[in-house]
Amino acid sequence: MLPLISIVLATLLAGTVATFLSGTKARWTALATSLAFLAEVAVLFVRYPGWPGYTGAGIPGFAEGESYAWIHLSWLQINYTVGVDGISLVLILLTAILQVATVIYSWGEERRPSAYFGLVLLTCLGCFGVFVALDILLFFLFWEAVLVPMFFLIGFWGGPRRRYAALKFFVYTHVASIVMLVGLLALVFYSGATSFDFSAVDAAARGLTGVVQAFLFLALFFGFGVKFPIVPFHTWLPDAHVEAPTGASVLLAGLLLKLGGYGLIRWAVEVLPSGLHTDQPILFAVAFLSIVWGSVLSLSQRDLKRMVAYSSINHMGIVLLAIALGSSLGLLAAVLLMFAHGIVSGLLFMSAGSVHHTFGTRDIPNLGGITPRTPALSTMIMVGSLASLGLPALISFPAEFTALLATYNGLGYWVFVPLAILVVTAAFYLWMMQRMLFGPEKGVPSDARDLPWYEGVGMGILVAATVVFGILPALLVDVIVSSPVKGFPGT
Amino acid sequence: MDVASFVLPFLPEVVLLAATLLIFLLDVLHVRRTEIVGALAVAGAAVALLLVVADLRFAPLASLATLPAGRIDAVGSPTALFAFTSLGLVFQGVFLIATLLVSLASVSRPSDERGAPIFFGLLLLATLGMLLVTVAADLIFLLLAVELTSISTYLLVAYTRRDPRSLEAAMKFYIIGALSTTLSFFGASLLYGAYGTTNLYAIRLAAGPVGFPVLVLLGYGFLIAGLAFKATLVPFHAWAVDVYDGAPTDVTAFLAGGSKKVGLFAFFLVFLAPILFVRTVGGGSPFTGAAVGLGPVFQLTLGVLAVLTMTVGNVLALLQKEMKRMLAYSSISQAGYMLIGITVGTAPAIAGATLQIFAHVFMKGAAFLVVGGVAALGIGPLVDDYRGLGTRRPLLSVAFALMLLSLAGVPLTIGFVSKFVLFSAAVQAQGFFVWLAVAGLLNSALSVFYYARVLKVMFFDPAPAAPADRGAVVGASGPSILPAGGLGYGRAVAIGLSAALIVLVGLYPQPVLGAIQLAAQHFVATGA
Amino acid sequence: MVAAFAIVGLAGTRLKRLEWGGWVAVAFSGAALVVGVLIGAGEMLDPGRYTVVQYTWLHLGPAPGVFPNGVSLVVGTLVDPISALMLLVVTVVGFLVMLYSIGYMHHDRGLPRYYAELSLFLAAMSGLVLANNLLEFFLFWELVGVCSYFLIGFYYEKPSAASAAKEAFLVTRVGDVMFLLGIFLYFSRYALAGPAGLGGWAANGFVFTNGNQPFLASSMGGNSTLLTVAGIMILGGAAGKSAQFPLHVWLPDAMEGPTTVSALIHAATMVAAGVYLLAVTSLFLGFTSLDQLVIVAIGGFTTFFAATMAVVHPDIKRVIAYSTISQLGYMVLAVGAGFAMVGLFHLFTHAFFKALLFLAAGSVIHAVGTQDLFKMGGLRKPMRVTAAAFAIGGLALAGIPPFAGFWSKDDILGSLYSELGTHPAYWPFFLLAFAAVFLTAYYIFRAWFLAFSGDGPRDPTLPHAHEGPWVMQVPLVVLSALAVGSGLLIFWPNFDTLLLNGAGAAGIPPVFGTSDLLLSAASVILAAGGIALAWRLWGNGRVFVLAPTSAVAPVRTLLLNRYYFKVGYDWIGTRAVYTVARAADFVDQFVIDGTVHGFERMFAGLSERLRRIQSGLVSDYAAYVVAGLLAVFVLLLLVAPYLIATVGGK
Amino acid sequence: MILEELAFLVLAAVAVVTAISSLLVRELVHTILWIAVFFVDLSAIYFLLEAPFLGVLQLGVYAGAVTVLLLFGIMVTRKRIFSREAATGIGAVPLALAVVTFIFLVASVGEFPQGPTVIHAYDPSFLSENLFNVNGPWLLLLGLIMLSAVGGAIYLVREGRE
Amino acid sequence: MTDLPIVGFVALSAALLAIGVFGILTRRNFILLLIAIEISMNAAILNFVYFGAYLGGTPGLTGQSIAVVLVGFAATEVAVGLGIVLALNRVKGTINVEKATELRF
Repeated sequence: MLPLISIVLATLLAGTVATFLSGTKARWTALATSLAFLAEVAVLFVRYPGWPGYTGAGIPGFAEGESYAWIHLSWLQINYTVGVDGISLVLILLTAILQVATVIYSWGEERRPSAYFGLVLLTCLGCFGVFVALDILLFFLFWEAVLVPMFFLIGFWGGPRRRYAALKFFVYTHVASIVMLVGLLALVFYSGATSFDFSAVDAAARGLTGVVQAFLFLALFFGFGVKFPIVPFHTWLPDAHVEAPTGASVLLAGLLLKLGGYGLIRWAVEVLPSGLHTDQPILFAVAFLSIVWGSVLSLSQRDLKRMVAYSSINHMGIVLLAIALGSSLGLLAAVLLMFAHGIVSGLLFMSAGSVHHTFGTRDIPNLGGITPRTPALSTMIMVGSLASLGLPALISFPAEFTALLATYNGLGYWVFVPLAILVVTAAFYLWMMQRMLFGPEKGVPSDARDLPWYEGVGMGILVAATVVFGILPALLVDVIVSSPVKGFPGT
Repeated sequence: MDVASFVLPFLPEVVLLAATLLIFLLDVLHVRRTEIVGALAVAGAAVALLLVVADLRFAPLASLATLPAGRIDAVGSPTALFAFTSLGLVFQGVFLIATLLVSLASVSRPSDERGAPIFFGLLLLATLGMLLVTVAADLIFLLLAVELTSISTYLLVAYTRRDPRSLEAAMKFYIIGALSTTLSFFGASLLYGAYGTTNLYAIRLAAGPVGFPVLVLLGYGFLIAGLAFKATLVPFHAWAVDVYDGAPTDVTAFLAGGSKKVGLFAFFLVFLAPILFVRTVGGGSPFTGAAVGLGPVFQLTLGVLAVLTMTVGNVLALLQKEMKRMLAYSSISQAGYMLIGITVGTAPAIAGATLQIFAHVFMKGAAFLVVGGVAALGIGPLVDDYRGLGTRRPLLSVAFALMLLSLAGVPLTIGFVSKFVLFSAAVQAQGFFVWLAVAGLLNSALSVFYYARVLKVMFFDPAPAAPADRGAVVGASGPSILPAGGLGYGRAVAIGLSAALIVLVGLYPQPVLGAIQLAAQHFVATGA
Repeated sequence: MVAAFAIVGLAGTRLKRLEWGGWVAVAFSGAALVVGVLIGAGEMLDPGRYTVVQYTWLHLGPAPGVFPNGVSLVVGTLVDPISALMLLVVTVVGFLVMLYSIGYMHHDRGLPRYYAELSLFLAAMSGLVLANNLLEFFLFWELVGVCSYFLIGFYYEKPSAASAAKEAFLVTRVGDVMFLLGIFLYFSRYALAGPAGLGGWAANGFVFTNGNQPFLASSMGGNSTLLTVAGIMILGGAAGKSAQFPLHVWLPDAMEGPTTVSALIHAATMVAAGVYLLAVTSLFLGFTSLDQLVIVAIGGFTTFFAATMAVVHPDIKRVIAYSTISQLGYMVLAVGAGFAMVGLFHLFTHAFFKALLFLAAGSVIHAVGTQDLFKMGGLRKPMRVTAAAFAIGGLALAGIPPFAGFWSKDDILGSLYSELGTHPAYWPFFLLAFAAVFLTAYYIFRAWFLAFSGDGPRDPTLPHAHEGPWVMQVPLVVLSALAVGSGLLIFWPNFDTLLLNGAGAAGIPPVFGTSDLLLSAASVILAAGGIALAWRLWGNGRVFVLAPTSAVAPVRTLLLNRYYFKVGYDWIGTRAVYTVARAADFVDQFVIDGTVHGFERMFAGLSERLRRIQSGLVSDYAAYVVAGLLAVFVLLLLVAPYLIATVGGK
Repeated sequence: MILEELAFLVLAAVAVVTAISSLLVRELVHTILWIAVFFVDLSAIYFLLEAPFLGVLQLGVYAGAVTVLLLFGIMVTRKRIFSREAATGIGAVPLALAVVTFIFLVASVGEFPQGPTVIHAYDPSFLSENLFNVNGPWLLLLGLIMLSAVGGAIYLVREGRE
Repeated sequence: MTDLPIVGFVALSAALLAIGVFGILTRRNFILLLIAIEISMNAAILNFVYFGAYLGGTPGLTGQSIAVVLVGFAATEVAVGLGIVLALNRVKGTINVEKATELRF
């Protein structure tokens, strides 16, 4: 059998190295790599045999499984084990789309393009790895591998407070990773799993008592949660976003936050269902807090990027809520939401970046009526905002609808909290559009030009994805539901 | 006694001794050029290393369980002064690698330095002491071997004899070292009084209630203090920072990469038996009246020391402005991690600690070599002096960054693997030890602060206006041989080799880890 | 069918870059008109046909809990009497407005955007009408909302327009949220009650059945808390869209958009969607009696409440806007009382005469360039067609027979009256609605007299008025005809059957054209009285000035300030919410981040203090060693044995 | 035997007093005198413990070589031999640390037989067999240490010409 | 054959160690520090000697052997210390450890 995932990893690795080495031609190398990656992901999709209800041979429940011995000690059985299921496949698609869009969007990067594009590719490589890894160490390795390039991207190409932001980002997520690692290790050793493989851990974890599961789940939840980010461990996010270069912001919001969600699903929810059940109240509380907090804080932001960043907290709060429900409907919603948020927030961050270098500021009250001068940019902002506030026919709608439906299914009238927050979400996007896009022209430099072609194309890709998957969400949903999550009643 | 059968097992040691004597002979003959003497030292260390590796290689590790007679894993005897363990062999390898790297880098020292033979001779003698520690089965033999290392390193620190900083460092090193030696021997004397022997194996055999619980505990307490000096555990660490700072940087590399590990291995040897063969202190402690096992008492005490060490080391490193002192504090905190291995006392933990020690040679030892090289480029000792190094010296900076990332435990580096194995072993042991792992992990998170700061300074901050590159080599007049961008080839090779190993072992640790694991298993199974 | 139409509409949006783009849009809307008329006529000629086409959009799998049978979301179309009726309204008014726009908008910038958005709106509105399930309904519902948002903000350079657009979106959003919750509630009830034998959701999805009885109301025994809440939630959605009290504030402000948009979206179609939603819900799902009372209350109150505000307003468009709210109140009232088809009939007629009024007003605005009634005057002579059209529209609105409004409004009042016996609680709202008849007649003719009667404009700076081009006049004429004739359709048996079929068997059979004669007479007299009062006060160019000391002056101020609702909402929307947001921001920056930085400082301080122990004096170091030694002794001899003895083992 | 016990007590007292005096006197040369007495006193204790070989060694190495070495050190580092050391306080903390150390150590006395016990004398030939054969490696190590010390110390002390 | 109470020796060696430790902590002259170290070293040697004397047999012999080795070691250590003292004196002109605090913090 063709080791497709390894081939993809190799492609990305080779592409990354080549990009680092190719100097000023780096953008071409990066683009070629990204397109190859996209094509390979397409092949992954085509070959994915589980439409729906996949139960494959090899690694149960996963397609394209590969497993080679890596570190075999008497008490540690660590393998290079990879594979995909519906959940990871959708997020891999997100990775590929965002990578292509980011590379194209950043076409005009002049400062050390080889390093910049190399780091971008490295980030995506790490994310891809996280999504395919089915071994705890491998997973953790990729998980951490994402941090380093992102640290450099923020710290070198970022805004004025980039050093502070980079450090904050690194330290926050690193601490979380550590707690997560302890949780994962404890998971292996307390369950007595025979190896670090997902399937082994999953099987062994069934034997854990409820209390142990609950504690392990909490540790894992904290570890993954900071990446989400959950309130009150979220303050790294706005700073990181505001200071990060646009490309990094896109990857940060689009992919890095999803790592938290994916990790929580794969390594906590699936493995420790009764832990989830016990800790559900905590998760709900945190989720509601994040939803309300992120949204209310978005209202008070003047900086466009900061506003979008806080709205990410809000959206990821809904993801957490959906995951916490512990139903397969909720998980479907969570994955769908992550995909949607990845695309849409990418679009919004790109818009914010373009606003910044077109007008020299992202301060919303200092801008006004930019539409006549920069119609394309304004359109992108509008599409992004509308998608973000859940307009039907755009990708967020089916996702949010499913999430709310799942919330209602699990929590009944509590669904009114996220529902009501939808109004607040609408409020800040509308306020932003009113101030920035409409009204009399203000703060527009005389030499302001509309989007350069590459930024337009980069955003265009995301707009296309927003619309296509918004109208045909079944493309994603059918894949996701093909991976029934073990451990839930009724599935 | 059959001379051959006595000497053959000590072939690496003999080779080192021969090289040392040859170097001193050359000194007497006024052949003192650094490259000649250095090459000799490198050759000696390399041959010894090859012999050790060959020993490891040819003794089929997989079949170690069957206890082959000969060099490896002879069960200790109540009378023998030394016993060869495969873990000791692994440590010999580690020590020789450290020596090899340092001597390789030191070949790039000024070629007409008068003391070159002394430098390399002392280096090899110190190494010899370290090698002998690994085979010790007797407390006095062990302590004397440690002293051989200590005395040699006191003098190595004072090696730049015109430098007041160097001498001040040597003075402090000496006084604290001598005090610790006294404490160690005093502890040994108490144990001798309690057990009637100083043989570690014999002490282990004296399982069961002991007649002198307080004496035993006091004896071990003195030993903890004495050995903790060598291993730089808090609060016995204070000398280390000043000494690492004041010593010639290459010597610092040796101290951090090599000689402090002696203390840790001594901990392994001395404390494994009491920890593993949990012994009831007869009649109970006179202070509490409760009969308790010796093992848990030691584990708790060492655990506290481990946590204290890593925390204090890291906290103090946070605000440190000088590169060497920062690395010194970091080195102290790393000792805390390593101590977890013996505290937990299981084979996985010992293996993890051993790997951590192995890794530390490449991370910290090589990092000091980089600092030495950077100083030779005329760049100042402060962290802030490294501004813009990333653009001016990309390769060197990347290598340094790799070492720092590895120290921070970032994945894909050897430092990650070692911490991973170590902490997973602690988690595996469950109970109290999980908290050790948590403390260790939180500490490594804390450590990220200052490592990241260096990275930030190197890569993000702009270079100072007038780059002082290719400045005069500090503290020496002559040109260095084989300049590799001002570093010297020897140093460049040592740094490059370390960086490469950091990544390679980080990616695929199985060969190294497999060997260490078997050795650790065996070590734990057969005891000291 | 609707899919094809939507695609055509969307494709149209991309073609509008050229000068003749408007005509392309007209052509497409013409095509839509043909389709709409065909469907409508087909339904009328053969009343009672139900055509369902549906596809599964999303299969979400089963969810233990509320949805054990699985969740399957479908898209599809349902052509039945009411959707046919509604589609007819949408396409007819849509086409006419599109045509009118050619003239009305020709001097505006950004026309491609205008036509694109308008086309998109038409497509979405048709989709909404034809949707065969609540989810799809909601999908298009949101889409029309967005189109409305963009069209209100068409003159986005004007801050007031941008603000109005935002306000409209936000207020309807509040309704949407309730609507969504209502959907969930119905979904869950359906899913639980849905007989597994029918395949439940997995097989059918949640669709409007074509059966003759509201499924839920019957299966739930017509009453349950959940159903009540669901009904209220649906009402909330409808109130948002149809600008019912208390979510009415956005509609008058929405007049910032072009008048054509006001005519199409904010009079004839989109705002009526709320009523349509209520009707559909009452027909297919059913309301509980408590729901009905609430709906009646909201509708009845809004009817009167909005009319009072229309009485004093100087802006011609806003007067009509308040009138729209008021008329929508009638429809809600009817639907709430159980006469869904009566409400829809009023919707049908209202769409035409209200569009007519708006287009006529637009014609006036186009001619004089202002919306202030007190600046106009004497426009009767230069603008005969417009004046006549406005008058016809006004008469229809006032409910003077035989104009369309009479028949439908009379039906509403009559039906409600017939219910009073069984539901005495409806009395106050009936009276309010009845009183509103008088107000309606008064304010619309006040507007007419102010604009058209007299000798000339009160503001001499106004440009010389003239009729618009033919493209503007044709729609006026056509709509005038419809304003007269659409009410008379009630006497066509087929149409009557269509309405009856739409109502199904569950509701009380509506009493089309058979209301109490006495009641009809009373309402006509009331309306006539209103007109008379208007003539008395404003006729022939008179201007009635209310003395500031008059007892009703405060009332007038209250009305002009729209009962201070807007002020209050603005306060909540900006002051209160933003204060909370700022406070939260403060907490975020200084409490949460402050804690983090506090830790940082703590470690830094610790580091700084601990650093001091590294004194450089070797004796101190020796002291540390000895102290450490003693500490080890303490640990070994005292602490560890104690701990191990008490805590036990590890 | 009461005489030996008395002798021990006297010798022990002398040891303690000389040790303290050697550290506390301010005249460095007097320190050397006191420490010499201390070494001789310890040698006497070794004789009392019937370890004459050690006693002689103590006399030779400590009372002889080490004392001379220390005196040499003082002479080289002092311009005038009879210079006085600046007064240094006793210090509460060091005193406390020392006393606590003492207390901890004395705490173990309860584990020993309280009365007089037999003292074993050893034949020096057995001692040499034990020292040079069985435990020969110790001496080997000592030799290596001396090699290192000599090589390094000479390098340090030698006037450098660099 | 003589009999002596062992506790006296225990106390003596403890006292000597304490005195040595006290000296190390309080003295500032390097040579005095060396002396203090030697005093405590002698305490350790004394331990080996009297434990050996009480143990008897081969174990006892071992103790005395250790004492012999330690005496030699202590002398070597003093030599090394003196080497450092002299070098320090040459460079700094003082052997007061209080004057050698350049490396700190």
